[in-house]
Amino acid sequence: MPPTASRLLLIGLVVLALAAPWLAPAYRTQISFLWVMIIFALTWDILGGQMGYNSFGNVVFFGVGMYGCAVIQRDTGLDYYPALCLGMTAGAALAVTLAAVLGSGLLGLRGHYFAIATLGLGFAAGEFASGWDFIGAGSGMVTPLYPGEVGDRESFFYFLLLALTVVTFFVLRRLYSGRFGLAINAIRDDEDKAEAMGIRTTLYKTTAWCVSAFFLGVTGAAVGNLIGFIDPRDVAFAGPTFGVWMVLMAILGGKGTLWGPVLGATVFHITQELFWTYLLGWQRVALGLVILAIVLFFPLGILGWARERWPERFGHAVEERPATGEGAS
Amino acid sequence: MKPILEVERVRKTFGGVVANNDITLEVPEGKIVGLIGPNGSGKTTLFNSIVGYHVIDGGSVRFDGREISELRVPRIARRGLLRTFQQTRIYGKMTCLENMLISVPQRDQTWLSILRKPPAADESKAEDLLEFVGLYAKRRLLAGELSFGQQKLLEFGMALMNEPRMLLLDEPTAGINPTLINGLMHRLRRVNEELAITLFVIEHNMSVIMSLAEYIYCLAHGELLAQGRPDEIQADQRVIDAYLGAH
Amino acid sequence: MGKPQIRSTLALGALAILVAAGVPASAKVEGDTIVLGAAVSLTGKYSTNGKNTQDGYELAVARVNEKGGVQVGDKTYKLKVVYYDDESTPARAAQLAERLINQDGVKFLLGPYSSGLTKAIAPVTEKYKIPMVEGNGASLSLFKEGYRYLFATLSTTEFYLKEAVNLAAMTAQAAGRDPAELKVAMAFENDPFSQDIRAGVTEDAERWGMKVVVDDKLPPELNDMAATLTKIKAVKPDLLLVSGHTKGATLAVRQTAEMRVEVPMIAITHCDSAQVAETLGSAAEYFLCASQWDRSLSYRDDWFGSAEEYAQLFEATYDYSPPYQAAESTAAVLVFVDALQRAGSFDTEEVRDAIAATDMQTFYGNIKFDETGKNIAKPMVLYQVQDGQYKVVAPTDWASAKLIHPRRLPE
Amino acid sequence: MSNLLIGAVFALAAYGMALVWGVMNVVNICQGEFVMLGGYTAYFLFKAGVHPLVGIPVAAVLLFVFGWLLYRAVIFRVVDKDLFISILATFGLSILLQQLANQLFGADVRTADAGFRTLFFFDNMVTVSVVKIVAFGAALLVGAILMLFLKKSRLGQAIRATAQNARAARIMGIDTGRVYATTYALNAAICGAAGALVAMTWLIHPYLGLPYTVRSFMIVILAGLGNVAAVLAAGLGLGAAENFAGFILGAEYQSAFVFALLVAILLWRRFWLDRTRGYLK
Repeated sequence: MPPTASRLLLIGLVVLALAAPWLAPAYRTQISFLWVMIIFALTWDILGGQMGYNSFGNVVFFGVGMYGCAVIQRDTGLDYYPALCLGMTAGAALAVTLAAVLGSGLLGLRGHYFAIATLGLGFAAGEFASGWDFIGAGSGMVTPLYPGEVGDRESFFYFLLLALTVVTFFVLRRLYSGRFGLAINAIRDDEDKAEAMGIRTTLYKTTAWCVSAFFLGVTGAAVGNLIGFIDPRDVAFAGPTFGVWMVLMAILGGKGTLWGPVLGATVFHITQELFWTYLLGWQRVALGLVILAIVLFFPLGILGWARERWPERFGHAVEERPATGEGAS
Repeated sequence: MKPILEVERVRKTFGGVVANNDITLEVPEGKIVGLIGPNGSGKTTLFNSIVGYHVIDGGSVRFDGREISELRVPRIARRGLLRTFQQTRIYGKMTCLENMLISVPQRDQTWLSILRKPPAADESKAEDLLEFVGLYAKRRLLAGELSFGQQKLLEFGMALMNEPRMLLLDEPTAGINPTLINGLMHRLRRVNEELAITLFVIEHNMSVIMSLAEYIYCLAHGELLAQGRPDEIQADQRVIDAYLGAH
Repeated sequence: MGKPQIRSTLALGALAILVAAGVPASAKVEGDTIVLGAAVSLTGKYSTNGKNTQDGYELAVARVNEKGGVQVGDKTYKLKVVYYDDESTPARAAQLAERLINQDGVKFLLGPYSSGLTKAIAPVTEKYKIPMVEGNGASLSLFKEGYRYLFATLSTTEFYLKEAVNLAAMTAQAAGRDPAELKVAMAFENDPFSQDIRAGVTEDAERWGMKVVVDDKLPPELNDMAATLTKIKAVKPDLLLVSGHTKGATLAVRQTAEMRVEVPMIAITHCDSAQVAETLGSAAEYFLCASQWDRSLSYRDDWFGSAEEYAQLFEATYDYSPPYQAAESTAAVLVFVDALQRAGSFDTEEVRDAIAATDMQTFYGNIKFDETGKNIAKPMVLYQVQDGQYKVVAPTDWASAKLIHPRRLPE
Repeated sequence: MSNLLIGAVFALAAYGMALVWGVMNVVNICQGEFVMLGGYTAYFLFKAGVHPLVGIPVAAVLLFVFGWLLYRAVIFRVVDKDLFISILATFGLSILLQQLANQLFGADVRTADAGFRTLFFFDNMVTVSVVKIVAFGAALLVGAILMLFLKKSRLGQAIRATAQNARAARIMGIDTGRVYATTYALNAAICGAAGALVAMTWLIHPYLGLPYTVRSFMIVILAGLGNVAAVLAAGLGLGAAENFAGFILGAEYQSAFVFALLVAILLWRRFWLDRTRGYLK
């Protein structure tokens, strides 16, 4: 496929996303959450898909960003926008710092130990937050009301989250196309080999987690304000929901690809919203069945499945150099 | 000729089993040195001890005059001491070209440079080296789809991409189609001469190692059994006994 | 990038738009039906009480429709409620409130179950200036945010166990002791509702000069209160207060009996919806229980008749005795009915003002809102479990039995 | 006493998890849901007038059948796959079972009060409820029966052989499919028995599973696969540590402490291995 076509498609999608608030104004918040889901899946895939470190604890950065922002908004006494701006910055900074500190320790764990440690981390964060009075403990925190007119709030957060999604996507695309992407892929395929080749694996791994934490932190700050009420276990550190959905969405779309998480998040979110509307009370049962179906029948995800069916379309072809190539066994 | 690698009285045990006992050897810069010995004689363990895969129980390992026995694998690799694996290890889900591109020297990589795109020079170098090992045509295939022999060649190419000063090769000809062994030996010599990379080679194929190496060490039961030029080793009765299993 | 992924992306994008545009937004009034909206917890940790809430709403709707409906202006309308399942999580509840308002075009909201979820929804209704009458968000903190469109039919959290503290103090005085000598132990679940109760009783205890000797926050995941109870046993308090929805109630009753925690007075919340007297038998004897309402109270209205008649109708319909969570939900619907009739219009501002001016009698008690939106016309009652029955013991005006003090341990 | 019992129940669930993990290389996330189902079995029997102690074997048998069916329907598909796939698949099962229980049994908190008395010592300062002693004994008994089964019975030996080397076992003529199904069913049965104990000592509701799953995980990691004594010790230790933390730090930090402990243990092992140039894999 020529590069112009893919560029056209991207532009088309962005235009569609920009126009959506006017096409379906009633669905702004729902689509805003689609952007959040896409960010979830994309940022999880940095470690889970591209680097082979399955994290169940990424939701920690989301929660930390959310609380960080809410505390700034509560305690600085600034106006709404400056406080939100500062809060988002602080939330992201906090999340990145945490990722750097935790990463240097936890990322030394391999395989399932990492997955389990991050699982523990996610739960521990939620439990600590619900015991800490400074951030409202179990009572949670209420973020300030948006100052604008009815409906402005939805548009504001819609575009904020859309912008975040687009930035996340392009930053990741850029990173994946460079040395960073190659290095974390190498770590995924064979970390011992990567070390034997002198790659600074800890540096790459921690950087990867920090990138993930940055976007999750900013998103958390925004989502805290979008939802308006921060509950430690069910909103901020919602491991059994958000934390697991991240993983599912990335796997559903095809982990280790750029478009896979986007695709997976879209399918998952739409399916979920439909279940919610039409299967009152039974939606979680349906969700459980969907998860089972995904992992049993599409363990490689939608893109992985496509890749397996049409490998030649993904550029895995034998090519001769114009000059003579030496054959090998 | 100053030695680039000095191994002195290195000892390594696993549980109660002594894998390396008091091994002392040195590899002069710019040479090709062989390491032979029957199965289970501790060759691969010695390689692992040198490049930092495990803690050694005693002795010292110096590379380029500096002690490296306390360092971990990646730092030793960044100093220019690299090894390949007996069971080849490549990045299976990446293309051959990507395998090469990520194998560039990591010495000068900083936090900022890891976020950049690989320069075009890397790519042309990678393609040249792929051509050198004979995999240019397969450069867009996933490395995991190559045959064992091809993977071995790819791993060799990746090691060269890393511009090491010294390369530890663990059985480079094992699993390679016999008709291609001569080509490989030719390449190894070229690497040694043209790129000035010191080679330290574990090899089972006697004819290969005898014609390739300038000096050979032989291990048996975790101890250094004999050393000398190929003709000396070939004539050494202890080496012959060890290989025939006569004790 | 390959073609298939792009094609499927496109297809999905198109699907998203179709889904978005395909569901028609219903109006607040469909023909002769007024549509109310509610997010309730049908699944998740609050689903028992969520069901009580929904049953309470449904019973009110059925009754009102059966009796001819709501007269607004010169036309009568039927009632209908659109429900969504919030899965007992605030994140979901906030989204659903928005969906009810934006997509379903609902102009009048009924509350969810629990203070936490109400906290998540209130900012949304406030933003859209949509009146919400709720019967299950008791946290006092809800009414300190200055919300204009939030109204609660129930007594707020500070009243739940206030009566128990007062009762302990007065019993002490009657026995010739100074209430300031009393030691209080508290164990409250770490959620907005219970923590607000805690804030209330802490104030009450301070006013009497009582000493708080244990003050534990119970995690919602709690399956065992042994650690807290061991502490309580060691310090021998005169009053033990526990709140943690139905799970907290069941655990407190079961484990105090098992560990033989000898406290003269124990007061808890949610013991009627947890059915402690029915399932735990003698272990529940002499526990004090905070309740918003009881079927034995002498309230009545035109829709349901007396409280007892309401309870009988409820039992006949749903096969279980109505806990107060259902009654206060029913009352929330009645507030809307009353306000709509008085306003004579569907304009949200006029209806909001009509709700604010509510001053009515229902089977559930009198309802009159203060400027913050909470009901100030109805007291809480305190039950005591006596011979397996819930008997109102306080306030004395409503009492149907005398308080038994100190609590005797079950054999 | 309370600590010991909860520890023993954790140990049972953990032992089942270790069995499945070791033999089938499947991490069973719906462990806690088996406990929950076992609890409901005992509860409904109790409602029908059956003593909860009788409920233990009945729950075990019913859950055995359920585990077998589940293996034949779902789990066999994930046995040879990546461990992560099994984590996700059983996570899906766990949501499914939770929600089905919620829909079928309601979210009410239930308890099957066995009617045992409480023993009192030292002027009531030390209380030991008989039900907990009985339950603790039952937990040990279940563990002992299981160990005997694995050691002595032919099927138990087949299970152990498969755990050692599935391929070799297959060559030796062991029907590994059947072994896997039995293992998985056994695990479900153990959890079912544990659930019956939970129902008679504490309380049950559809969402009680997660703590058991998470703690089983922790214990298995601490104790390793296939070491019964270590599993028991880790289970009891965890139960005690948790209660102690609740006592010292206040109940609000009880769970936080447990999870922080998990992370701390892993980090400690990681840095300890780091000194030997090793990795925790």
